Amino acid sequence: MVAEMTYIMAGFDMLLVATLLWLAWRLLSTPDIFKAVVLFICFGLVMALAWVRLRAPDVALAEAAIGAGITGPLFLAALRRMERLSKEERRLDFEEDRDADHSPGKV
Amino acid sequence: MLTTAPAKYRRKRIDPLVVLVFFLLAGVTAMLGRTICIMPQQMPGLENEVARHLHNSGVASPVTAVLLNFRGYDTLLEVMVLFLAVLGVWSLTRATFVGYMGDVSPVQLAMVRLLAPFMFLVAAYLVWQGSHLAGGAFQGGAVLGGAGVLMLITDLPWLPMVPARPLRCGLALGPVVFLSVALGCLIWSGGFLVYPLQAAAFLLVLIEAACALSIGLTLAALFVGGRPYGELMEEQPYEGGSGQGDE
Amino acid sequence: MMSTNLLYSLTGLVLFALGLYALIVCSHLLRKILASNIMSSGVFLMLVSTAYRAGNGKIDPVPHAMVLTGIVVSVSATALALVLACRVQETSNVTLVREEYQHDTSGA
Amino acid sequence: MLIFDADAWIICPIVFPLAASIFFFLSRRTGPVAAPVAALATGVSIIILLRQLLLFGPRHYYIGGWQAPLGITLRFDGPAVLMLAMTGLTGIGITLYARGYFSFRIAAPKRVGRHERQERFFWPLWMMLWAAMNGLFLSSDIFNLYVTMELVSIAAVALAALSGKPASQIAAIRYLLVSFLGSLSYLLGVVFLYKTYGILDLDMLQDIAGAAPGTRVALALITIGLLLKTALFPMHFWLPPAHANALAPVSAILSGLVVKGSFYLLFRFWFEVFSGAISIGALNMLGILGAGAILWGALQAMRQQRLKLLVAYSTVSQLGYLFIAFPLASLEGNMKVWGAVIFMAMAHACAKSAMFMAAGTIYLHIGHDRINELVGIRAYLPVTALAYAIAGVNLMGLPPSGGFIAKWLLLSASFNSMQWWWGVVVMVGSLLASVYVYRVVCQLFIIPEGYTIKKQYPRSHLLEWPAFTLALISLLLGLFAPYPLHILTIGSSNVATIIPGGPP
Repeated sequence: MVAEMTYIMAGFDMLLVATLLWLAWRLLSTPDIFKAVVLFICFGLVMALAWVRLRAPDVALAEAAIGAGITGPLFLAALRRMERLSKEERRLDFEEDRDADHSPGKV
Repeated sequence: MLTTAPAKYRRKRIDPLVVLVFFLLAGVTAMLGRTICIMPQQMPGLENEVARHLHNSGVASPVTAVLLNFRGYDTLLEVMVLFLAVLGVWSLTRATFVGYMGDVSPVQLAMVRLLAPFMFLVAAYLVWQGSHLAGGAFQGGAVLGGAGVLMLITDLPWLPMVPARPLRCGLALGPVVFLSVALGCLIWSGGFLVYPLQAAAFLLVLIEAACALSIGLTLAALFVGGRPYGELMEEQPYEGGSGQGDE
Repeated sequence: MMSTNLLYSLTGLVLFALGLYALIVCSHLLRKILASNIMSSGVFLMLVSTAYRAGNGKIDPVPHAMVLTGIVVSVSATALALVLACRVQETSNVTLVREEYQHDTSGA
Repeated sequence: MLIFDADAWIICPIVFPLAASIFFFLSRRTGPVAAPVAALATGVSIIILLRQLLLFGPRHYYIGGWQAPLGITLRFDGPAVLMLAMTGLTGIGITLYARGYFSFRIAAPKRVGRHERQERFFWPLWMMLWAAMNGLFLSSDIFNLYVTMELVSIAAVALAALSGKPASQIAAIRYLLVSFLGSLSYLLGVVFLYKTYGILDLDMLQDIAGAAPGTRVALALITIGLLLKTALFPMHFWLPPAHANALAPVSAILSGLVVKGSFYLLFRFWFEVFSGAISIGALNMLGILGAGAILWGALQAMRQQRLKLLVAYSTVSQLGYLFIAFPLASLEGNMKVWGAVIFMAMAHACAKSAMFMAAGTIYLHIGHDRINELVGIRAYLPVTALAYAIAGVNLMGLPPSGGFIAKWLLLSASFNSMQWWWGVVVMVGSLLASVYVYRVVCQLFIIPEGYTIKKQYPRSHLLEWPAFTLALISLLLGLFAPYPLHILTIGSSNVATIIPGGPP
């Protein structure tokens, strides 16, 4: 019985971890930002499951409330604002104020 | 055309630098992973310390005890971080979000009317529960913030009219109460954040309630993403968001 | 068999690395901010998995408190970054967009 | 029982600006009046701390009365108090300057609303930043340090973006992402440490940290995180645009103070906490990066066309000297190198703030900062031009400036330990510094034939004198060298411990 429980738990762990990694990979690689944000909210919820699994109910509550309730909407609102702004002008190349920065680098 | 152009663009972007970054990161990750594997697992942490002092903390939940009492200073600073985030966001821009969602169906409106009070209740329950079970100021505040976001996206007509001063006071309530209690402890029991034993439970609940309220407001304010209208009313006319600053 | 702590620690590490890779490689600002959030989730996962004890052992509450604090900090930083990103797009004619925006054309 | 413990002064440098920040947020109009008061109160509390240090030696303060493994400890010792004093001195100067700066800009008839808004948010942000810096220097808990660092960087980013210019906002978001990455790397290091030892207190870690595999990895991660925030040479790309495009008082804060915070932590981690786990190779690596920073930063500074960018690149260069100290410390004994580093940091904080303030004043008065068109500034901003020149003397490392003492200590350490090549780098760096300083000073002080002043703004004393005073302090620091060096020796060994209020 105990052994069976252990196997079930191990299987659950594997599933959870795989889901987490898959979601993270998808949300970072999908070309559509909106989809990425939605996946990010899902990621937060699965993360909350992981916190429950690791017996951290406080963190799980916070993650669920924050991930679904705050961070997700924050991203969606930002995306909406950006989309509205970028409708006017769409350029594909990244070009910035030359005299602001001479050194090469990433943003 | 629109569908193909970006894809082509993406394909072109696979350059040697990205490949280099990939392999470098993979190598470093493998090394770190190896280190984790050879490190002892389940090392004893501070759980015994916490358990030993829990009865002196004023709350029954170990996480809340750590958050508000043993490492209360961290939490004080954390509340300040949130406060700072609002400061930063407000300093950047004015609110553009409120009033832009539009198209609220009556169903949504009715649902928010039902849901928001319920969420307030849940938040209050979480704060109260924090002293002995999972929950606390932050979780309660997050639920409050969620309720705020819901109300914001349904465009309740009175929301943009929130006057500036009460809003600011609400945002600063948590930091002010926390800091005052910490300083009060300094006078009362001789040490910063040293809660007097008999009043610890009350003080912690007080701090939690104030912080939850502020955190909720803060998160909603962050969602608005700029100085709300009440703030703008107090300002000199604002000349456009764009344009070069003169320094 | 791999212990639970180890499994989740390694997952956290991989999440961190994934996020870091995306942070460096992706050019869209929102994606970068998403990536940094994934990174912090990875770190938090490692931290909480440190506190986990198999069976009915006593859970270490200190990492939990640390993670709660960390979540708040990362939400604050995210909020500021998002507003800043919108401002950047608004004020400088830089559309930091290399990926397409349309929701319906993502199949390519 | 009403006992106000004398040791409780240690929290005042944190609490005063914190309270001031909240207060300035709540009441919008009090900032310009009350900010100097808050700055002075913070300064006084730092002086009292200094006095306590001299009288009673270094102390620990257990917040909440909880002893080390459970609670958070604040610690003040020689280096920490010196850094506090550096921040305090520069901070008071910057506060006064900022007051003059904003009132000057609000008095100018255009874009009043924008300037008022900037001033309104400047005060709470700056006070919060100051509180966080003080907390950073005093804290002795690795996780608490993470939180204070985040406070510092979020406040710094908000300040950097305050000017509203597109370039400054691009720089600010880059800064935010980099410092977030740095914080996460640091936090990952903290996780490794907690996994290995199960404690967070620096002093306890110092006692037990060995060369366990987890320690090395943790130290590497923490170092990378802090290097990103300190902007050491290959990771400096975010610094010049962020510092150069901000408002002048903000540039002074960012360049003079903020980068010192993460550097201080780095030094503390390497030479106090994990001195057992570091290797010569790693030290030399940092030294090489420092040398690269000195040369690259100076070369870049030489070819800039804008004054503020030049000053920002000179920060990249000057930060390099701090890292030259790493390989020297391993052989020469820590105390001397600590002295060099602290001196360098203090002198650079004063001088660089003064330089940015002077650059800002010039910008305000003539409306640009193109170096080739700065001819004859001396004619109507004599104090500012002099301040810039004096600060330049400090960057070049001429006697009797604080920079001279620091470079002297570095040079003697490098020759004593038979690592003469670091000494050569220091000297070449100074030469290059004199080139880029001279290039500007030349312009400022030459008044060509038939030169007439085009615009005459009302002179503001608050704009000119704080910069001059700070520059003068950086110059005179060298004359009073023994005093800070003495304070520095009140080091971290044999720390007396006192528990306020006792554990409940």
